[in-house]
Amino acid sequence: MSRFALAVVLLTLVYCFALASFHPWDIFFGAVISSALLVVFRRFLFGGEPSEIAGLPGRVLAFFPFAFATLYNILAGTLEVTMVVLHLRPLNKPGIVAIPIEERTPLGVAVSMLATTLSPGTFLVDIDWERRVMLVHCLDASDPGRVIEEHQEFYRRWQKRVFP
Amino acid sequence: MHEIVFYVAAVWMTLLLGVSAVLVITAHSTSMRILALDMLTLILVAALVLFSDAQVTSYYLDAALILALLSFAASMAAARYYGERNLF
Amino acid sequence: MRPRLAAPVGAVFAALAFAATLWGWLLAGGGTVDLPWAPSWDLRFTLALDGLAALYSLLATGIGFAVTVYASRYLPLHLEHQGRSEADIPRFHFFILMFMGSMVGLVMAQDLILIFVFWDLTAIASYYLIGYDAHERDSRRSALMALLVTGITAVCLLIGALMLYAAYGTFSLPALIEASEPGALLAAAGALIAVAGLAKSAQVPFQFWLPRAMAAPTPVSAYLHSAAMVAAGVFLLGRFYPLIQKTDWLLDALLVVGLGSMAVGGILALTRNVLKQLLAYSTISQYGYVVFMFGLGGEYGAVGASFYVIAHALAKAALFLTAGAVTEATHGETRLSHLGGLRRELPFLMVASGFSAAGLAALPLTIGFFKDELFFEAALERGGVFPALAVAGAVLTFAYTWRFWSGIFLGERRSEAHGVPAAMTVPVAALGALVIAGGLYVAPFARLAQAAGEVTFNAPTPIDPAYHLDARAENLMALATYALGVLVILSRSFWIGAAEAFARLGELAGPERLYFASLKGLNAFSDRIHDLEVRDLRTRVATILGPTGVLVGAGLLFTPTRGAYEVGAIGPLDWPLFLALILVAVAAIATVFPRRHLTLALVLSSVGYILAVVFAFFGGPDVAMVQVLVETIMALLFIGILVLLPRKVLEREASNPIPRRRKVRDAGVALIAGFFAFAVSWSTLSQPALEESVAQEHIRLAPEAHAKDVVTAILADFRGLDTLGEITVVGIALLGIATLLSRGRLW
Amino acid sequence: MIAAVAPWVADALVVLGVFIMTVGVYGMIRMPDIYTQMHAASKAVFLGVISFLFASMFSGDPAIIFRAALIAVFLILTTPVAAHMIAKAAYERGEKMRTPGAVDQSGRGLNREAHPGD
Amino acid sequence: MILVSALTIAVLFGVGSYLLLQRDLIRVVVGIILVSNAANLFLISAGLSRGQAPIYPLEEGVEVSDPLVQAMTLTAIVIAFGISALLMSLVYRVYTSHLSLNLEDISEAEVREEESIESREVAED
Amino acid sequence: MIVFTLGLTWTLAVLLSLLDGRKHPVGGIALGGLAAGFAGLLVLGWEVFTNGPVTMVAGGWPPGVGITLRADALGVTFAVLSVGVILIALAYEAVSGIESRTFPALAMFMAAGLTGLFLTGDAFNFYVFFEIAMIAAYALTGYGERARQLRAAFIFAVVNLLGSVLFLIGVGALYHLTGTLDMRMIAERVAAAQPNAALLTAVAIFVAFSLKLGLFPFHYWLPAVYTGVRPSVAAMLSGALANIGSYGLLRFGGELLPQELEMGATALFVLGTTSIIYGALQAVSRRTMTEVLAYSAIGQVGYILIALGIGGPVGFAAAVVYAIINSLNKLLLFLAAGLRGWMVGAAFAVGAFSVAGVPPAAGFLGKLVLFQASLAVESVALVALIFIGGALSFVYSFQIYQRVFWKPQARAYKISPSTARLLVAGVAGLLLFAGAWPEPLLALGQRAAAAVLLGGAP
Amino acid sequence: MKTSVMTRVVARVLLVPALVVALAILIKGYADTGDGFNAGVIAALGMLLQYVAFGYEEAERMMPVRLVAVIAFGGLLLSLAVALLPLFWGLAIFTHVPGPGEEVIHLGTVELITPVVFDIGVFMLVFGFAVGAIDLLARAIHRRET
Ligand code: NA
Ligand code: NA
Repeated sequence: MSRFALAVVLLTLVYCFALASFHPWDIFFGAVISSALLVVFRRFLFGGEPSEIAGLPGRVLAFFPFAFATLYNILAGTLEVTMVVLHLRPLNKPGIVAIPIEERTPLGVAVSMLATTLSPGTFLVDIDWERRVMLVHCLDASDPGRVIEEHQEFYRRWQKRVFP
Repeated sequence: MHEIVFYVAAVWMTLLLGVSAVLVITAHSTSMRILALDMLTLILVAALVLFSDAQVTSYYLDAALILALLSFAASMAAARYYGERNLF
Repeated sequence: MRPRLAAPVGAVFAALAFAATLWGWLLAGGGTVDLPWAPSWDLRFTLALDGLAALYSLLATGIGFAVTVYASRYLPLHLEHQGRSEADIPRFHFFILMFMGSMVGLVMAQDLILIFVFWDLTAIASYYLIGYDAHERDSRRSALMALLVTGITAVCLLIGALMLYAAYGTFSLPALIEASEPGALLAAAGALIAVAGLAKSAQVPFQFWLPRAMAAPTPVSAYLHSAAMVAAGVFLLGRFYPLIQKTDWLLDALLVVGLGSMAVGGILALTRNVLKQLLAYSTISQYGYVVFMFGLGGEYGAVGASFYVIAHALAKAALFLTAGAVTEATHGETRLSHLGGLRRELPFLMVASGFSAAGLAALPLTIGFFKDELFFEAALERGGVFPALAVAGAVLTFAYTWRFWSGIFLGERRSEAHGVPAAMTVPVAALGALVIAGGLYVAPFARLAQAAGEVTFNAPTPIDPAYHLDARAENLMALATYALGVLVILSRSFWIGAAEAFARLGELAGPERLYFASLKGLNAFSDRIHDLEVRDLRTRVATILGPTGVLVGAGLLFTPTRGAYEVGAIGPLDWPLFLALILVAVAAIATVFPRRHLTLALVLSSVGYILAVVFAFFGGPDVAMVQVLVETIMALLFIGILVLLPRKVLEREASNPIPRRRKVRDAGVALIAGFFAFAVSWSTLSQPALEESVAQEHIRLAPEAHAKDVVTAILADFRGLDTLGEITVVGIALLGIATLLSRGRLW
Repeated sequence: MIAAVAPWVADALVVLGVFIMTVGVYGMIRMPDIYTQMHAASKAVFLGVISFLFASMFSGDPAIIFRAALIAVFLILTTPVAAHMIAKAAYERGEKMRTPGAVDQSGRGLNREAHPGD
Repeated sequence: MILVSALTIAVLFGVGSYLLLQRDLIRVVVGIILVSNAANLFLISAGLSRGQAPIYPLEEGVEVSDPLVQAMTLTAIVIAFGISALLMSLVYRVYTSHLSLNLEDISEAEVREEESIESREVAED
Repeated sequence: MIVFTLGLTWTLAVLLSLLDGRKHPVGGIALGGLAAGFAGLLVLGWEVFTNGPVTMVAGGWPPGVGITLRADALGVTFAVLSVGVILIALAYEAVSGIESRTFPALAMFMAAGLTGLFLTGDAFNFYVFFEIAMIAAYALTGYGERARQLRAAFIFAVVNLLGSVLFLIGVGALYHLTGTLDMRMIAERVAAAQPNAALLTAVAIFVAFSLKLGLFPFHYWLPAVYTGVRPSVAAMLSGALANIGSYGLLRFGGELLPQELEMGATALFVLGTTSIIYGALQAVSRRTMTEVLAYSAIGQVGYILIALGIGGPVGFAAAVVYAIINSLNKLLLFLAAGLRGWMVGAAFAVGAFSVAGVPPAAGFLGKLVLFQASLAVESVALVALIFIGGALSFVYSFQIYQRVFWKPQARAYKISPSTARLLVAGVAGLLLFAGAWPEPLLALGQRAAAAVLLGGAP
Repeated sequence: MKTSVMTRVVARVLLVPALVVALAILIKGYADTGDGFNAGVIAALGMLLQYVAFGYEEAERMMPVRLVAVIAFGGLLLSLAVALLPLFWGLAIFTHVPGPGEEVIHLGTVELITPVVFDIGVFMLVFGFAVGAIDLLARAIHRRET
């Protein structure tokens, strides 16, 4: 239920943002449309997942630090990429690093990789479920061990509480 | 002053658009072309946002919105076709 | 319904029609039907039973009756010989009746277009009758020939009629006769009409179709030659004679044609071996007389021509029916050289056809005597060399008629023969009896001819053919004819070589040869130019773009261009648009180069996306958005199709090098196309924008439509019909895609 | 105060965005292989757009602000996916890394040194 | 500006025509799309005014872009879209029936078919 | 009444899209609906001919703002003609057994598109309806799914799309030159436009319609298409769809751009002449009936062009009359080409006589009006040319007629359904009737020509 | 199916937002940019995203694709009805309600006017077309593979 409610709220927000209007009627229609669509596609969207989100308030709270950490990564990455592109720093052994998935859920993998890919300097190439690793391309892979460690550190510290 | 900034930026964006279009055409590999087209759509979003800012209207943002939301479907399709010769 | 019933039905129709015509002319004094036909084009359905109409109607129905009776026995035998079913009988009688009906209509019609309609109806009927034995190649070729010669020349009649209408504003023949004045127009129209008439009456140089038409069953030939097809030709001359005679050179031309036909027909008739061929050339020659008489002009010419038609029709029909009966009696023998001595097997036929032959040869006590009398009188009236020419013609007639008749019945027997049914001889006898009756009491025929002649001459003609037992010129000419005729018959071995050489010359260089050569050449030429036809899409497209460019070029040449073109200022705020436009052009050019299809798709997408920017810069957010969306979904579709197509095939296309020469050619065509688009758009956009436009109204009225977005107001309200049509196109596209990809299943 | 500064901040953000995007496009030209280009092209340009979107936040027009926010959210979700898909395609087609000394832990030997003859 | 618009339209049209002349069916379809783009661009260029987007509230004294050409362009884009989609599936079906994407092979099939007709039906003289 | 047929066929077409057209009742619904639509058009025609043009502005807006639907003598004549042709072709297919799910729906869409196209008074709306009819035709051309049909569909689509684009450019240009899309207003205002721009616009529009007509040298697509498709589809394409070309030239050339038409008269004569001779020459030696018909079609439209070039009440009337007759000829001949039997032979003969201009088949009226029009401009050359073209049409019509219906056939044809044969005979009867009582046709031509000329008047 | 979990998660997450945005664009169409056509394509692209990310079979399972044709032609019918129904009141086609000068009921951005209904028809048709066409294509690809 809370999963559904959260979805309705977010979708209603999308609707109102798209209309750029928070008129009560618009909120109402947004909620109606969102609920209706969620009902129509419930099997596709929620099939197999519990309807309740465990520890919702805590996860919402933990989301913000996670977001800021990601933003920091993005800015730092941007700087790095800029330096490399503008010949201010040499292109030092880029390459593909295999980062173990460890205890991440599929959603966790997705979010982890989204955050990784968003920040310049790293992006997801492929996921190898047999080896249970995520292949990530790094602009600076001169020390793969350090890269892996940084990633796992980021996951444990910021992401795990929101998207395990 | 602000107009000039926006105006120069708009011209500049159009030029960037041109560069990415040239990249679509001249890139060495297909993956680069797809990447260049993806970049082109992003620059397009930027150009539309800028144009909206310059005109102080939201009208062009709708096009930018749907580009942001959905144009990656085309990139994905192209990439899938390139990578595995399949789609759907 | 039994097929054989068709003959009695046809005969009854013919008899009734004959009776009705006779009654209408003799007792009711002619009469006119005048109905509006196509008032908006001044066409009237006008029929009048005047003397000329009466003459030809009586011939068409009377001889039609005889032919139908004859065919009632002939046709079943004919079909039996060919192994065909009797189901084909009604078709024959249908077309004979149609022929008869259209002849009657033709001769009575007073409206030029109506005349043309009936004229062509006779051509259709004759086409089907000549092609009655359609399984035989000869029959098909002959039918086609007859149709082409008579049908195409018929168009001359139409043109002539329309010229007269253009000049005098009426299609009514009597009115035209009143109104028309000599001049170039009248001469041209008259000449065109005369061409139609001459072609149909098988006059030189159109004579060749008639002997070919002998491929038809005998009753058809009999009818065609005596009362219908060929007669229609001279009828037309007679009908339009009041117009034709206003032009002197036309009459002279008729003289020449008539003389030529007389000579050609007569000489060839002397050389033919096949019975019907002989008769066919005789017909050409005989109608040559008629045309000759028209050419001679004067009242004798007019009346003589009419009288000649009657006399000839009676005699010739009988002779054709004789030929058919003889062939039937001898199990299909058609050659004179294999016939002879049938006086014992077919005595009745011999006598009956003897009367007709005598009539054709213009012996006294037959109606034929008077035809030649009038003929000679007309020639004498004109004077000069013409009496001599007339005698020469008559001599030929005398000679070939004798050859025909004597060749069948006299001499020694050369083939097996048996009797023929009475239905095949009685019509011959009846016609023969009429030939003799006319010789004994000429008045009714003379009256008919005179009535017709008056119509033709467009003035009273007090002409009264009769026997005059004195040494007047006509009688002397007749005697000379008989004497010379006998001489010609006796001296056959002297001139036959020359005559046959003449015939062979005609075969080698005559109009028939020309006809076949042109038809063959036409087909060959058609085949040749068909090789020039384009069979690939590329050239098909090029042949559109090239001429379009040429037309635009011509358009530029013919209109003033000075001051019509503007470069247009680039305002300070226009630079982004300017750049974007250039980008579109660059990206568009880039679509030429990629080999791989995926690259092509990507480049195409970039063109589309940049175009969206252009639309945005033009102040059209809605358009920009649609362009973006369409481009995205098109990319999906494009790639989907690429997935569907096997990789190897795509790679083959990708690696297929384009020859340099073709590249140059394609680029040339593309340049022309670009030039077209450039010229049209530049010239249009150079026109200063109008202050007032309906778009201003749309902007003004959008609030009335409760809309803020004027474009959407236009799409959903002002011009909703366009949008409805547009989505219908999309819906049909879905239907079409379903048809192509899943046999029309939509789910 | 804020109203006076806002346009200048917006201008600055625009200039920043243009700069980042230019870097991205230039990186696309400069980088030797698809993997390294990806960092510049997809991501740098994305950040430039975000910068523009922040700039439009200062317009004060809610119609612009809300949509800009929405665009940003959607871009955050979609650009990584597009980049990843393209990289994955290149990876599956076995496109090589062209930088000397490239690291490859994928096990497919995409670095030049690993299998020179491949 | 007029000249530039005209030139761009001409390039789009010319390049589209060039592709229409190619042997590859897919290029032909691309040609059609480009030629349609030329028409769309011409339509919007043919507007009688250019300025702000024609959406109320309109700023006073500023020229408004011609909404009618925009509506026409929109309609034309959509129509071209539907037709191009149909044309693409037609390309696929032409491929499956001729096993080639090459117009040369396809016109050869046309010629072959015609020749077989010519030889079967001998003309009557 | 003006939207009855349009609305009915349109709605039905949408409903039919969801049904399986191979089922008998579906074909029946389609036929019944189209027949009702046809009847509606007849009623509308009656209204137009007794009370003058019927007009409706969509949305109740002022003319020009909303789209004007206008039924005048010209439009309603062509609408009746085209819908009638589709009706008969659909009936033909229905009695022979429809093989495609989508055939009835597509035929209905084509009818709706053509109805709208002939009854609209708006240039851009014309384009939209034009595309509806065309896209339905593209889909229909592939009907039968054989290789040559698909090939034909592709060629047809590509070439005609090019034509559509040219036309669209023309419409855009007209808007820029006049500031309106309403045909009446365009006609009033276009004289004030720069002659150069107007003429070039006219060229674009002219080429677009010439393409549709299959006029030399824009005809190269036509033989492959007409011979490739099924008889009923060929009948629809040549009997109904090609009318767009004649109508378009009359409406846009005669009414909207009369000065440009006059300027281009020489070009019209040259192209028309070449078409007549070229098409006829090609047709002469063609071996199959459909091939002959295809090339004949190219030749026949040349006459229409010449009539247009002559212009004025006489020329336009001739063009209309000729277009009507040509349309019926092609309907008859293409349908007959798919059948055998004596009745079909007779019907084909009527068609052949009509093509050759032999009365009483209505074709002679066409020749009549053309000669009349040529004489009106006192052009001996034109008269001679029409004469030669007519002579050639005699040759090819009857060569092929004899070859197919007279020559003993080596191959046995399966006997055709009697209803289909009756249908063909019915069309032949119509042609004969029209020839025997030409007044309606000739009056129609004059009224339609008057509508064209009136439209151009200020 | 070879897309990674990230792709699939994002595609799935974007489905309903795309549809919501589409409806928003449809609803505001009369007052702002966008219209039925735009909305239809957006919604369709949202669906087609799932085709690309999950493959044809999976995507078909999530929604009643059978209905696509009905949606498409139902939409066309709806638009036709809006266009033609005024005839029954003796009005010109496309006469919209409320007419010029009459009061319009606004429910937030939603306007209760018949052009919106017309646009909904357009939306349905375009949505049905885009999804239907790609679905047909996907099926054809699938058929070819098996
Ligand atoms: Na809108
Ligand atoms: Na639309």
